[in-house]
This record gives sequence, structure tokens and C-alpha cells, in this order.
Amino acid sequence: MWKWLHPYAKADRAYQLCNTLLPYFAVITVVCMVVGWVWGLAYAPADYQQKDSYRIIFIHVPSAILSMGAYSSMAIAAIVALVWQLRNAELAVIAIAPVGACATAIALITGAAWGKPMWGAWWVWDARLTSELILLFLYLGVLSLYHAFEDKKAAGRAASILAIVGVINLPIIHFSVEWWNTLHQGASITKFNTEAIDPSMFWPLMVNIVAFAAFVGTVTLIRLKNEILQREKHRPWVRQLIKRG
Amino acid sequence: MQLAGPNGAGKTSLLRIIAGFASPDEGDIFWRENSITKSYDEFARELLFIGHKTGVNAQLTALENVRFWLQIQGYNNEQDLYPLLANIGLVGLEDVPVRTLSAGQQRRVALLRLWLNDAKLWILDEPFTALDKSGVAFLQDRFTSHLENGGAILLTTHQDLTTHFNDLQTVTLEYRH
Amino acid sequence: MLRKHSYLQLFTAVCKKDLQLAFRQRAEIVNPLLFFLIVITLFPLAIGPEPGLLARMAPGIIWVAALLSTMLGLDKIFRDDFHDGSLEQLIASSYPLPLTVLAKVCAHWVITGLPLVLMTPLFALLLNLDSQSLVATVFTLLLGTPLLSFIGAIGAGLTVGLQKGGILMSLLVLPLYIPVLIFATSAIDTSSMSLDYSGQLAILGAMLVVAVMSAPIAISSALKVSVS
Amino acid sequence: MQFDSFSDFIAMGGYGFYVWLSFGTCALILLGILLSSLNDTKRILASVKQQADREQRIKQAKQEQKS
Repeated sequence: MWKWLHPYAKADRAYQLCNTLLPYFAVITVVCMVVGWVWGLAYAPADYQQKDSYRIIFIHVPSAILSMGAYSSMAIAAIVALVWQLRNAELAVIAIAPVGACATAIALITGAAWGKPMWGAWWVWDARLTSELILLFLYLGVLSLYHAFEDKKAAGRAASILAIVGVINLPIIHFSVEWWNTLHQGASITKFNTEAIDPSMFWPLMVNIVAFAAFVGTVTLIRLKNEILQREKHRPWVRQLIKRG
Repeated sequence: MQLAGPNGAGKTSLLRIIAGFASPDEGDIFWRENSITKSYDEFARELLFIGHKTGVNAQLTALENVRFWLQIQGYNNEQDLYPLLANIGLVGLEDVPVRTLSAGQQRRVALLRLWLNDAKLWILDEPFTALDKSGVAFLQDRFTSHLENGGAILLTTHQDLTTHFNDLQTVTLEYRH
Repeated sequence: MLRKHSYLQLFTAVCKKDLQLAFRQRAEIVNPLLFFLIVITLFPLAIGPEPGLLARMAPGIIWVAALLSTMLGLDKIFRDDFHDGSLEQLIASSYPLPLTVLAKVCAHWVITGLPLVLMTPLFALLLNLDSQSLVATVFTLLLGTPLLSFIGAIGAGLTVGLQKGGILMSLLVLPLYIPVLIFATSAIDTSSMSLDYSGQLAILGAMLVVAVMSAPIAISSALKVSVS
Repeated sequence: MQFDSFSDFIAMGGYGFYVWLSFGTCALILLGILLSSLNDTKRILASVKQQADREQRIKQAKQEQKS
């Protein structure tokens, strides 16, 4: 059924594919990142309530969305790897994991920096920040599992299984943390919600989200190329690659 | 001195007792008239022990392992080890983690210590295991040169050494129920 | 082929090897820290995010988590060396074994204890510890974690030869950790009431000195038993 | 342009510290992961080259032994 997918099962074809896609992703990333940041920081109107501290939204929301997005795409790659026995998909799982972890870290830091002026404390056990923190633990779990194996094939398979188990648990964790937050609503913490966004803030946010997604794509492609090279180190086509410089 | 006997006759445990790793139920081990339990450091200075376990760390490379061993025995470890590694048959594998080497190659890394020490007494537990023809011959030359300059070797092996070493004494251990 | 006997050379050689090994497998440094972070996150989820309550319980949480994460890192000190035979070579070397053991425990502390102390401000953030008790926590951890490593190494030495030594080791060692826990947490409590807590620190320091002097001897005899 | 002068832009309505802290760490982490991935590529290609040289050394040693 997935006929068009099979040629990319061979490593060097996949390597070529990454090479061709990389420049496009890189260009989109640079353009959108510059436009998004300048637009968000300098030209978007200030929020009537939070004034200029709300500008952090332009990196907090995209990185939060991307941390979820990266994890689900990692899980999809894991499912493809395990169901269709596509070895390259396993490499994709390992390529995405560190980038997703970085996106989650950014979401956490920007969330804390945004929360400080609003609530006076760097870290507040708010529902979304807590589930973001647990997501970071899931990422680090997959990464440390992968690095614990000597033989990289088994490592890839184990990491894929953990990624799938993780993605199944994500909604459960999210729901229980939300419930935990409302349970302790007595505590003096307001919900971390963002009001309806009017167009002048909506478009820079969209540009930033696209920029972040393109960035995650670019770095994943670079890392995927690394993983393919690492896995095919002894193949002749890698040796030619060295000679061509 | 060769310690012979069927498997499980207690050869290895006797070697480990003599090397001071295990304590005998009765009796004691003496080195130069004083018991090793009291002055173990002097005895250890003149002892070289190579057991079943190679004593080589799998994550480090062959070079790092040998350099570390030289340091903990007090020798200077800056000496050039490449020729030594080459003529023991490990050329090209000097800077590869030892876990990627075969059992025979790992044993050769352990046996490299025989060329790098001035210990008088060698206690070797099955030194010839996993070694090929050239390795065995290589080792026997080293033994003869060590014996020539007054060293002593106590080893266990199933190889027939009498052809090579004429003044070899053999002690055979049997089961004692 | 003369042999010069410098204890410093042996000490640096053993430490360098352990640190080199640890940096070659980053997981050995990162895993205990991650474990510590996750244990710290569990408490607010269990007892609720109310800042006041968390701040009051923070010293206990941080110290129990420190205890458990050192325990996690302990069996690694001698396990690899025991299984690949390097431990035998260390015993059969002309250097005294307690010195080698001292070097190994110091290397282990640098790998597991020091990062813990450096990360305390982050943990204090999660439990919104006030700055006074943060300073006290850092001091108590700075004195306490080497103490935990030394005492724990005795347990590790005793159980290295056994198959399922992990659980047994914690049963042996946790009771020995109780005095350290009591004095450390009380030091942080007194600091949160902005009183002088140097008394508790002095006791911790004394315990550390005793441990540095006596533990290596106990550890080397434990290792000799495990090797035989 | 929302701000009349560059210094206002930096001050960011009094929240400058938080905004620039978050944008700064975000840029730092993004650059970090990007550079470390590019560095990995260099490291892997170098190790492939080193492996090729190692095999070359072994081949030479074999020839010397034969001759």
C-alpha cells in the first residue's frame, strides 16, 4: 500500500532525500524566525493587561506546541519503525528526541520567565507547566534509554517502544494533571489561560509557530543524516562521501 | 612450576590463595621468610598475577588500559607502547575500545603486562586460553627469557610444556573427599 | 624499569580513570540527577502545590531524595572493576588498598555528589525554598554527600560480589545514613528560622573527617572479602 | 514600531529582563542543538576516515609480514 515509501528504506536513498529537503527547511526557518521575532517583539501591539511581558508568548506557545508535536511525530516514526520494520524510521525516532527535549526545555524556561512577573514566583505548579515538565522527563527517558545500549540496533528498537508507550500515556498524564490542578484550586494560583487572541497578535504567533516547526524539521534532518552515517559507517557509499569531501 | 589436575580440582583457588586474594583455612603463605598476610605490600611488589578475568576495562582502549596498569604498579607510563602492541599482534587496534576486540585479543592486552614488569614471581591462571599458535609460541619465548634472568613462574595450563621447558616441575592435585 | 612509589601518582591515576569512564558514558552522571529531579517533582504532585506547605517540607524532601539518588549511584563504584578483574589488579598492586579505595570514592563523589550540590538552586526553585535555607541546603549537601559516598562505599564493597546485591546494600547502608539525615535537615530547619546552624554543620564535618579516616580501611577489608 | 526609541525597546515596558531572558535562553538552546548536530556530523565523518586509516595500517602490517 505504501509503495512510494519503499525506495527510501535503503539508507543512501534516505540520505539523498534528507540532503535535498534540508536547504528548503533551512530557508523557511531563517525567514520565518527573523520575521516572527521582529514582528512579535517590535511591531505587535502591547497587551492591555500584561503590557510587554506577554511578548514571551511568541516563543512560549510555539515551543510548547512543538514539544507536543515533536513527541507525537517521534511516536509516529516509532510505530512505522516497529510495524513496517523500517530501520530508517527508528533512526528518525532518535533524531527527533533531542530536538523535542530542547523545545520542551524552552517552553519550560519561557513559561517560568513569563510566570514570574504575573505571579511573583519563578516556578508555579500550574497544570500546563507541570505536564510540560513531565513531558521533559519522558523525552529524557527515551534519550537515556537509547544511550544505555551498546548495540545501536537494539537501542533504536527499545527507544521506539518507549516512545509509543509514552505517547499513549501523554493524554492520561495531561488529564490527571489538569484534574490535580483543579483539585487543589483552593491554592491561590490562577489558571494559566490565554484570552482569545485578536488578529494583530494572531499572525505573528502563526509565523513564529511555522518558524519553530521549520527549525525542528531542519535540525531533525541534520541529525537523521548523522544517524544514517553512523549506522552505515562501514558501507562503501559512506567512504565515497568522505573522498568527495 | 606447573599446577596440573582435572577441572575443579582446586587449581585456581590454590593460585588465588598463594596470590593473597583468599585466606587459607589453616597454614600460611610465606614470601622471603615472612607471612604475606602481615606484609602483603612487599610481597605484592614482586608479584604479577593474571587470572581468568583479564583485568582489562571494556570501555577503555587497549592503550589506556595498559597505561593505567603501569601507573598502579608504579612504572612510568609514558613509554611508547605501539611497537609492543604491534609485535603482540594488536596493530591497528590500539585506540579501539576493548569491548570490540575478540576474547583472544583481550587476553593479549592482559598478557602485555609480562613485557612491562620486573616482578620476580609470576602467578598465571591458564595464560594460554584463547591464544592461537603464534600467541602460544610468543608467550613461551617470554617465559624462557624471564626464567633466564632468575624469575619464577607458577602457572596452570592444559598445554604440554615439558617439550619446551626441561626443568619444569609439575604438582598434580586430585579430589580429596 | 625502576619503580618510583608516589602515592599521588596512584591517586590521580585511579581518579582520572574513573572520571574518564564516567564522561565516556554520560548516563552515569545524568541518571542520578534525573532521578533526584523526578523524586522532587513527585512530592508536590502528592501533597499539592501549596507554596507554604512545600517550603516547610523542602529540606526533608531534598535530603531523602539525595539519600536515594546516592544509593542509586553506589553499586557502580566497584561493580565494573570487580567483573572485569581490575579490582584484583588493584589489590595485587604494591600500593596500599585503602589509598586506592579513597581515590575511587573521591572520584565517585565528584561524579554523583558534586553535580547534586551544583543543581540545588534548581531544586530549591521547584520547592520554592527561601534563600536562607537554600544556602544552608548547599552547605549541608556539600558536607553530607561525601559522607554518604564514604559510608555507602562500605556497603558497596560488601555486596559487590553478590548477585542481587543492590537491595541488600541499601538495607545495610540506610540505617547508617540516619544520623547524617537528622543533622542535615535540622540544620536547614534552623536556617529557615534564620537562627545560627553552625553547630549542626560542625557535627556533619566531624562525621565526615571520621569517615574519611576510617571508611577506606573498612572498604578495603570488605573488598578483600568480596574478592576471595 | 511600537516603541519610540531603542532604549524603550530594550526596557520593554519594565519587563525587559524577563523578555530578554526568555528570548536569550531560547536562542541559546536553539543554537546549541544546531551546532551540536553539525559538530556530530564532523565527528562521524572524521571517525569514518580514522577507521579507513586504521584498516590501511592493518593492511600494511600484513604486507610487511608476508614480505
